[in-house]
Amino acid sequence: MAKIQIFGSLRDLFSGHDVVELDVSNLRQLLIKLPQLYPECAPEIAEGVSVSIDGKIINDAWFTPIRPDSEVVVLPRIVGG
Amino acid sequence: MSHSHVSTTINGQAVQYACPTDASLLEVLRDQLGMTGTKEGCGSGDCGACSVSLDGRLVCSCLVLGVEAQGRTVDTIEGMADKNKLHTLQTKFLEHAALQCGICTPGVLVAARSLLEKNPDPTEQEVRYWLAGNLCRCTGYDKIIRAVLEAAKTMREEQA
Amino acid sequence: MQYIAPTTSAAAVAALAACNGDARLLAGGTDILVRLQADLVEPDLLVDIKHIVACQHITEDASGFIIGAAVPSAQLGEHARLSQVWPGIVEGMGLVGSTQVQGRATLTGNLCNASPAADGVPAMVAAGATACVVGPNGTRQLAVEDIPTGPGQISLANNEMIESFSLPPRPPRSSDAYIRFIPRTEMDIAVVGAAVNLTLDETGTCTAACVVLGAVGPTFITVNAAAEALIGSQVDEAALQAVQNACSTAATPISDKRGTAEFRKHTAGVIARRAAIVAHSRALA
Amino acid sequence: MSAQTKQFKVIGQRLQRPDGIDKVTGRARYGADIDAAGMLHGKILRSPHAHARILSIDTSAAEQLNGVMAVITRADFPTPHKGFEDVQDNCMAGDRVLYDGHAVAAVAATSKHIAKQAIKLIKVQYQVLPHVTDVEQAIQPDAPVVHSGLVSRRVPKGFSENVVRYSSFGHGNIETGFKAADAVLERTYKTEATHQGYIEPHACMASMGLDNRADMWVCTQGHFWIRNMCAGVMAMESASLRVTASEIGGGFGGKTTVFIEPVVLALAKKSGRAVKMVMTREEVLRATGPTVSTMMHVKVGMNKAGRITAAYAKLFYQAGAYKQATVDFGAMPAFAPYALENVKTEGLDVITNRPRTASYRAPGAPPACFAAESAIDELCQELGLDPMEVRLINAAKGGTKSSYGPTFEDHGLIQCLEAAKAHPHWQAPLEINQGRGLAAGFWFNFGGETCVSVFLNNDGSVTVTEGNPDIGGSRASISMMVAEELGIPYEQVRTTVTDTGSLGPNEPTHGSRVTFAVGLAAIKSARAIIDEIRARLARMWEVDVTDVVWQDGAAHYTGNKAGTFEPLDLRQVADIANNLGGPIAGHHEANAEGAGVSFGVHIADTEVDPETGFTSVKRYTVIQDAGKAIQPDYVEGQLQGGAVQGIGWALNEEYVYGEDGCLQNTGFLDYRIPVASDLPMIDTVIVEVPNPGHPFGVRGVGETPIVPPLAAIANAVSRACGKRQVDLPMSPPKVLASMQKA
Repeated sequence: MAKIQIFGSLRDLFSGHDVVELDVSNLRQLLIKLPQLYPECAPEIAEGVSVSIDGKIINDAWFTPIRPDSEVVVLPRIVGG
Repeated sequence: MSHSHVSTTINGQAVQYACPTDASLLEVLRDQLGMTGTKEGCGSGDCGACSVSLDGRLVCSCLVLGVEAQGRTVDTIEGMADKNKLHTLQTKFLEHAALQCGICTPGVLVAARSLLEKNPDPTEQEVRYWLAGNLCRCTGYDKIIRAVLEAAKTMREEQA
Repeated sequence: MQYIAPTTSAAAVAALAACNGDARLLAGGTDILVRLQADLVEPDLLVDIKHIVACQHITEDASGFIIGAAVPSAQLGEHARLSQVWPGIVEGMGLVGSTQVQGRATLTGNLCNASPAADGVPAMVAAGATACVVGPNGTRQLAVEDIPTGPGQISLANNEMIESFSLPPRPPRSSDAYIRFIPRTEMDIAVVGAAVNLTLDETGTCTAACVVLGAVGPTFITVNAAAEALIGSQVDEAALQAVQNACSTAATPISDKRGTAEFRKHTAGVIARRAAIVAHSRALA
Repeated sequence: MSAQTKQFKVIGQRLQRPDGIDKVTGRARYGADIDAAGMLHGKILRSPHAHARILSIDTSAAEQLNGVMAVITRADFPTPHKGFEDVQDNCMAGDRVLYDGHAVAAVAATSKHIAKQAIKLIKVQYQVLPHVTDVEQAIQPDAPVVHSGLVSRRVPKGFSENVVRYSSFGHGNIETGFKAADAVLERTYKTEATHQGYIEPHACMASMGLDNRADMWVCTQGHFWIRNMCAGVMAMESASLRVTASEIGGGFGGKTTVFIEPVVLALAKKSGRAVKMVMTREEVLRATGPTVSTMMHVKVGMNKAGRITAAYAKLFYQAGAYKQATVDFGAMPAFAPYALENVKTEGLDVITNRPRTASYRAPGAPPACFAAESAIDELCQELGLDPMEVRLINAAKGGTKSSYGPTFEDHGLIQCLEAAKAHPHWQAPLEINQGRGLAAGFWFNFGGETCVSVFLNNDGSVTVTEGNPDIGGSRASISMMVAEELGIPYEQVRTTVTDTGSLGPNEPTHGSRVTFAVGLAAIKSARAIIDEIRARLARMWEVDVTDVVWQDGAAHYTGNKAGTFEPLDLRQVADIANNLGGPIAGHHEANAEGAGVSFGVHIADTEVDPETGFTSVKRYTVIQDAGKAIQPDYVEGQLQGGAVQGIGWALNEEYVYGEDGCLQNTGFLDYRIPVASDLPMIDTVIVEVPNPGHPFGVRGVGETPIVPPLAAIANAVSRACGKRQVDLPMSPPKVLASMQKA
């Protein structure tokens, strides 16, 4: 089970949890399961998020692997100038 | 809008054009003569991108009327290299990476040439103040100043 | 718009008089071209004075300097004698815009544009400069200080032009200075400007002085109290402090995007004091 | 071979850029430098009001003017594709104008002069509405509301409807942390909006056939995005639009979106002619995308040993007339340089009657970093601690859980701080009225969608085709990486930025991504060529492909028949390529993940005139981790340019709005970017801690340099004048007033 860290203001979209455990092995599975289990986060996920997996910020790559011991943090979508 | 017929010399060549009397020299160069090396950044004399020499004096071509060029000589960036040989300033700008986006570069080069014609051995402060009217947003000016000082040195050595 | 470039002042003035619409003079063009581009003015006639011989040169004789109305700032700075005798006038005009603008901008334009912040004007007023004004009825001499009447307003008629300026002869141990305050080192409009023109006697006592502020009122402000503090003094600390106080008191600035009224009032004194120090050291040199 | 130990032949050299000669001779063609036969000139009518309802627009007189070929208003635009509603509204106002300068109508005419006259003939009736432009006023419950109904659920109560988004980040318990502190500092900081200030105004030319297929020439950081946005706004298929990027005269984030481009396209469509439009400088300042203005509450606790025990920031970012997310990119980086047990940052997005903000180099980070680094500096003063040591004590490392969540991989912050400490600048004596400021800063960096093709030409020279407009020398860097990988001289490679019809999609030149992501794709394309050559030669030599290796620019056979086959270099391979099956090319299309974070440390010396509050910058040093500097000149250029933009932000640049909500400083005369005489030389130190996500270790370097300067200068000015500066820009009137306060 991967531990997904939920930050600050996103917590109330996840019933107040700061960590949720999910049986997922890549980013795509994560992005599908999160809104299924926590429907309140669906609009945020649909709007676009970045997910940090083991310190690397991933914007889109669905097949980025998530291992059981991976650090996963859901973040607002990163942009740049 | 009335037009005026103008005979002038641009980069050593006799040129004739008819321009609206309210057209700036910059507009004439760019829109009528296709000399787009001279750039427009503000249209109000605040950025120096349109710098040219008029009878040997550095001016903003956006603040000169096209009709005012009658009987005078205009020198632009297009005339800076001697056919296929770059001017020392141009060479030094490339060697010192004194340009990033390059939009200010023609104006800076024309202004720097004008400085070195008057003062072949300027101090860093003199270069900075002379070029204060040439805005550059990319470089922070550091490499531009170094390139001008280097070019001045090389040109002095070539003269000696 | 029609453009003409007459070779005499008489022809220029005649053209102004003959025009039914909006006729304007073109000297350096650094103000009017900006306004043309921004559609703030749409003149019917533009009269270029740069081909008028009387407008083109700087001359010096026993009665002082004559500066042609079309002489650009850069030419003032290149004139060694003028720079030596009237450094304040040269440096005032030398602060207008960039090197590029210096190649075009004239004292005449700076004066007649009548910006409260004109850098060329305070030192001209402090010098007691006069303008040779040509009109349909001939020529008259007008003190520079009588020309600006308000922001954008001047006392010349629409059919008159300035042909040249005269600077009076200079007693020994005289000099002037102009300093302005801007937020950068270049390329700004003055937030405060101050010109000081003074003469010392052999003992170093100030015998004549004029202190003029710019950008702190609708037009330049001549601060007589500051001049009085200098005259009779050795331009010592007490006199300088009095100049500073008098100038801060005399300034009547507004708050705008370039500075607050409080800041300008305070800085007017600081800058005037610094100008007095520079003028004094030049007069001693 | 790891990036640290690899010996490079091309990379790291100070080679000249391929576009250099064109740029020093005036030959390079920028946005405004192109014409087409029969071309018309476009011009936009803009709102003179900060907020007003448009009651009517009468274009009849303009349409009747001889030479006017098209007049358009919002009515001429289709319903946009989903997601492009705000973009369309920002390009051309609907029933309301939302800021001074908002586009209301546009014309295309046979000359610029006629276009200008036509604009004056358009009559618009406005009903002026109450407006708000200041962030502090905009959040008050009784403030005029810019848009109703945009407030997301998580926004705390007590604000006006202009506060539309809320986010927060952090970990630990800040209250516990503040209790453990020996000193706690609480301050409110403000910054004003700034503009990217690129010298080239936006310019665009478009033509469209009767089949609704169009070609555009645009100065932009990303022509693929311009295509996508224009297609979205004009409800077209992307494939029907071919966009070519001109040389670009600066962007810094401001040219990653559209302003005039869809308008020009709509004019081209209506007139049936090519239309060119070039913005004036006034339009650029009034109606493109400046930065946020901010109000920031910060609270930091520190113990006597210099440990930060807790850090908190609440950021209000005014982001213009539409919902934006910039505040998140202030809240996340604010305390990122530090390893903190207790940290919390909150961001609130505020809309006002100002132009829609656009990106500007590390968008959102510089104000937050100014606030955070100022507070830390002031605590150092209060506790009598050395600001360098305090930063070293608290510095985040590889393995540190960052203030925004992820655990950092290896990065170079500690090395930057050590280099700063060892730099002669840090120990140099100061004179009277001078102060030294130190600040660290962080930016994420970014990769993203990237396509590159590399072609082996018949003569063995190599063409690299990429889709990212080159602002700071990236064509050189990409050629260098390809030359390095192929083992050939730099001069044998030419990199070209191609149009949207010739390559798959690319994110713009933003997020410090080009050298990293395009470089990565170019290297992989080169590797694909190598693999193709190896396979073909193995077939020719009738050997196992694993025995054919590419080394020093040639294919070598390394199997047991060694000595049988002469090595073949790239030119020799090119010569027989057609015999071996045809042209050889490599390409790589990927979503480049793995960008490495970037830290920088800046040292600034300033002198403050005690009588006028005037600040001069006496000395400035930038130290930054570049991972690996491909072309050091261009890395230094980014460091220097970014620092100077930050210096401008700190000292004199600001948007000045009048009581009427209109922008008062619409030119370079009063929007005061630094000029050459304002500055000293900008010293640079490039630290190289390789990014494991790139074959050569590259980290993006473009954005981080603008993050620390606001704080570095503020800390220097505060120490020089003895009064803590909390309000940017530190214009002389403000600094003097602070000094005169008891």
